[in-house]
Amino acid sequence: MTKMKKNIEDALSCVEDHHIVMVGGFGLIGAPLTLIDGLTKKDVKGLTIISNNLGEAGKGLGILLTQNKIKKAVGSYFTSNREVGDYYQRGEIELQLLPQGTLAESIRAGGAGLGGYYTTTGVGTQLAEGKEEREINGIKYIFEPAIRANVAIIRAWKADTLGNLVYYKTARNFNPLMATAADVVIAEVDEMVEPGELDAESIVTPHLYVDYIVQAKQILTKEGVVTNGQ
Amino acid sequence: MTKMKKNIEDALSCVEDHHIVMVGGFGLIGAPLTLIDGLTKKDVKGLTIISNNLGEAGKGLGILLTQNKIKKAVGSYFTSNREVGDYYQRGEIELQLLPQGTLAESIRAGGAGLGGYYTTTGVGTQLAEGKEEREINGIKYIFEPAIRANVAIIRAWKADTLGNLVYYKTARNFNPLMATAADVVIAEVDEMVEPGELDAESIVTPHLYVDYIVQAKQILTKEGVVTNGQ
Amino acid sequence: MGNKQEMQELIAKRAAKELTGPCVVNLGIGIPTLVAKFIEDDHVYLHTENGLLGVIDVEEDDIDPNLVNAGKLPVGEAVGAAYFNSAESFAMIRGKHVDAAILGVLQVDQTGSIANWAVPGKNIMGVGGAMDLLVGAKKVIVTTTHTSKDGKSKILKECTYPITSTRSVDMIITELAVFEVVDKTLKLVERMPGVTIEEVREKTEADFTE
Amino acid sequence: MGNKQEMQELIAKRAAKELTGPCVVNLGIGIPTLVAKFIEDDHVYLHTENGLLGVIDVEEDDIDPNLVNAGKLPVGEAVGAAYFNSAESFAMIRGKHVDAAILGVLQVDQTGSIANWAVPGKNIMGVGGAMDLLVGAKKVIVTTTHTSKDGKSKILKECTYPITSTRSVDMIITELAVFEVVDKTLKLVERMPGVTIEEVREKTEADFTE
Repeated sequence: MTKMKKNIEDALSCVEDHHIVMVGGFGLIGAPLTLIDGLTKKDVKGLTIISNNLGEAGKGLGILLTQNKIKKAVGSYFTSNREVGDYYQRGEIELQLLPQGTLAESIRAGGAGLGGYYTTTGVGTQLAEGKEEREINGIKYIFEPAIRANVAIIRAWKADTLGNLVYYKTARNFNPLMATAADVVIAEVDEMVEPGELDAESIVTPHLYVDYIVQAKQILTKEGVVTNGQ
Repeated sequence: MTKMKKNIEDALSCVEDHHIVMVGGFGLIGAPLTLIDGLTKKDVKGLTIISNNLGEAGKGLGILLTQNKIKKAVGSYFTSNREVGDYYQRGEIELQLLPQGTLAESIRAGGAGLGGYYTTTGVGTQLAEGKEEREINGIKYIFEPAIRANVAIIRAWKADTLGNLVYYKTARNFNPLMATAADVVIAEVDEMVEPGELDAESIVTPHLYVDYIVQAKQILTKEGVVTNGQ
Repeated sequence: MGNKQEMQELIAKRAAKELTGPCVVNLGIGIPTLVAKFIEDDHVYLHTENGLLGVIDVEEDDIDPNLVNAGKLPVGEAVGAAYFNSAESFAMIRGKHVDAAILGVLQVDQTGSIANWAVPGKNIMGVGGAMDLLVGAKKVIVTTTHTSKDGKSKILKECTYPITSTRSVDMIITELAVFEVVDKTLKLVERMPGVTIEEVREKTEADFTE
Repeated sequence: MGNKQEMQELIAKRAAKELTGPCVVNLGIGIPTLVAKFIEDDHVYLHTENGLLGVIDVEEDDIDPNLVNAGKLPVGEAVGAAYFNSAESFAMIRGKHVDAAILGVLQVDQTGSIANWAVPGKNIMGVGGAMDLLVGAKKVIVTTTHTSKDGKSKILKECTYPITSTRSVDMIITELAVFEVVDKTLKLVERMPGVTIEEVREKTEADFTE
């Protein structure tokens, strides 16, 4: 048994119009560039994208933006793609801005079966407007609901055929969280290994979270994004 | 610089009367037996112990119980020590029972600076009595507050001198969570190594959580608890 | 029915048939633990809430005191296993990442509610992971002897002990019969070999359809 | 005051003096990032919120595109470093496990409130980890040029941009002076070499004590 899918298109067949899609990565670092590329080639519309950034101008999720496939984006730092502002000004995209820690924690809560939680982050700021405030033991918190998605596309370093994952340095970021919080989870990885080759104590994402694995073909290098042979 | 303390008594000097103390372990597995032994030798009273179990009869935290040092216990499964029931019947200990997942999650929330969270676990049961119920997206949840402690005593497998920790198999359990949720964290470990010897990708508890490290002298073996050296 | 061990193994064996991989299953203490040895599908992965996905049996010589299941019994580590902390483990459970839980009960009733953590009049001392598994496991299968030691039905019209969850279980497997819970009613779907419908009726307090 | 780089380095150098180990420090984008090269204490450990404790400088030849800081600039991995996911990283921050954060600002006011994430009239597009660091870091040090490009004071009576937190920062370091924030008031504790009190007064809109 293997969760490996040879065909990117096939792996992405679960993504439908108006779906909520989580996309791992901090900018391009740890982003599932191959799967994002697959989405740019797929006929799909009205997506809600949950991701820290919307890529960069013309790169990563930035391409999906210019293809008008994104209805709404939930993230913490859209500033990294200057085109997002233009789309927002023209009313062509809806944005939900969350503090980065709240974005991460809400995704974790979604994966952990929680309804939401109280955080100190953002209390008394513009980003707390409309949010329930509550004092617990003399400290003010705001309520943040859990976040889930229909599909999560993430990037890992190595996977075994069961679906256990480990990550590479700061390319870990949101990926292990998103792996827990979607109905279908697709991981693109640099390297496939056999079960037992990953240390049981060091596996970051146990296989029960992962539905499909694909081979990464788009790689982030010093020189930018490079596409590896088929 | 090292966080290593040679003397158990010295390391435990931060524990004061009426403190809340978190104690790692699932029964005796992964419990900081050396530090617990240190507490049995320390003149301290009125402790609130947060731990999944209160050890076993006459073992681990079970000794602290019979020394009447425990005012209250917060845990999920006191049944593993039959003496707890006797103390409870005589009104000599206060008990707070939480589902195991709620105990773990509340400790994590305490360490993560959250005020509390909404969980489905326990809704509609006796353990939900007196707890706020709230419907979020059509699902019923109850509110659970975060838990913190004055001191956490935990057990790890290896530590480097900076205080980075890794754990051993199912002795991990509550230990990494408690490492995040107390004002002072003391870890007893089987092995000390130099910084750099633990893989940066596999460190479970980064050093910023750990205040002191002591050498484990009481070891759980097939034949029971054995005291090494000294 | 033969001796206690045979009865338990009969139940465990039948429960094992429900497990077809790939799936992740959490086994409770008692009869559920016995289920492991009857699982035939290699792609059934056992989860234990104290922090391991990939539980297997262990030989006496290989016992490691720090490698145990939720019942604190020694277990082994499967190829491809992973360890995690208690919060992550229960995040898996509550977050509906565990496909099935097989649990023992004190009582189960005709709506599929179970009681398996407290007895009225006794100190309420332990709950462990029972409530988490009930709200989180996608499918819950109860394995239990049909009657208690004093011969009374454990499948009741209504639980008299404190319930573990408002969620109904999906299936009840005893040494006499298998029930499915459909829309909070019991349906008898199978009788064990040699068991008559009369015997099931006689020993079951709960209402059920056939 | 010399050129921009000298001014920034002067501020960064002074900020570095505040860091005595052992401590864990998070450095923001801009001048705060420069602080790293002036830290003399070996027991100052740098945390970056994208998932690394143990940030060090990296040589051009050793750049790894997947090893970056929160500003997405290439960094190196210290001996004894650890990686973690974004939720764990912000749990460290919000949970008050990070001893100090050094941050840039758009504005800071005489109560110690800062604004560093949004400008009125422009799209509100990015906040990143700014709000988390403000609520969580045990000590917050602001490093900023004393005035904006058009010569206006950045240390105001009251922030006119959206604030980042209701929490006051602890210290403000500019190319002219160092202020401590005590009970929501500014106290001038130091002037940079050659800076007169008159110059500080002239270029500071906020009220402060000496």
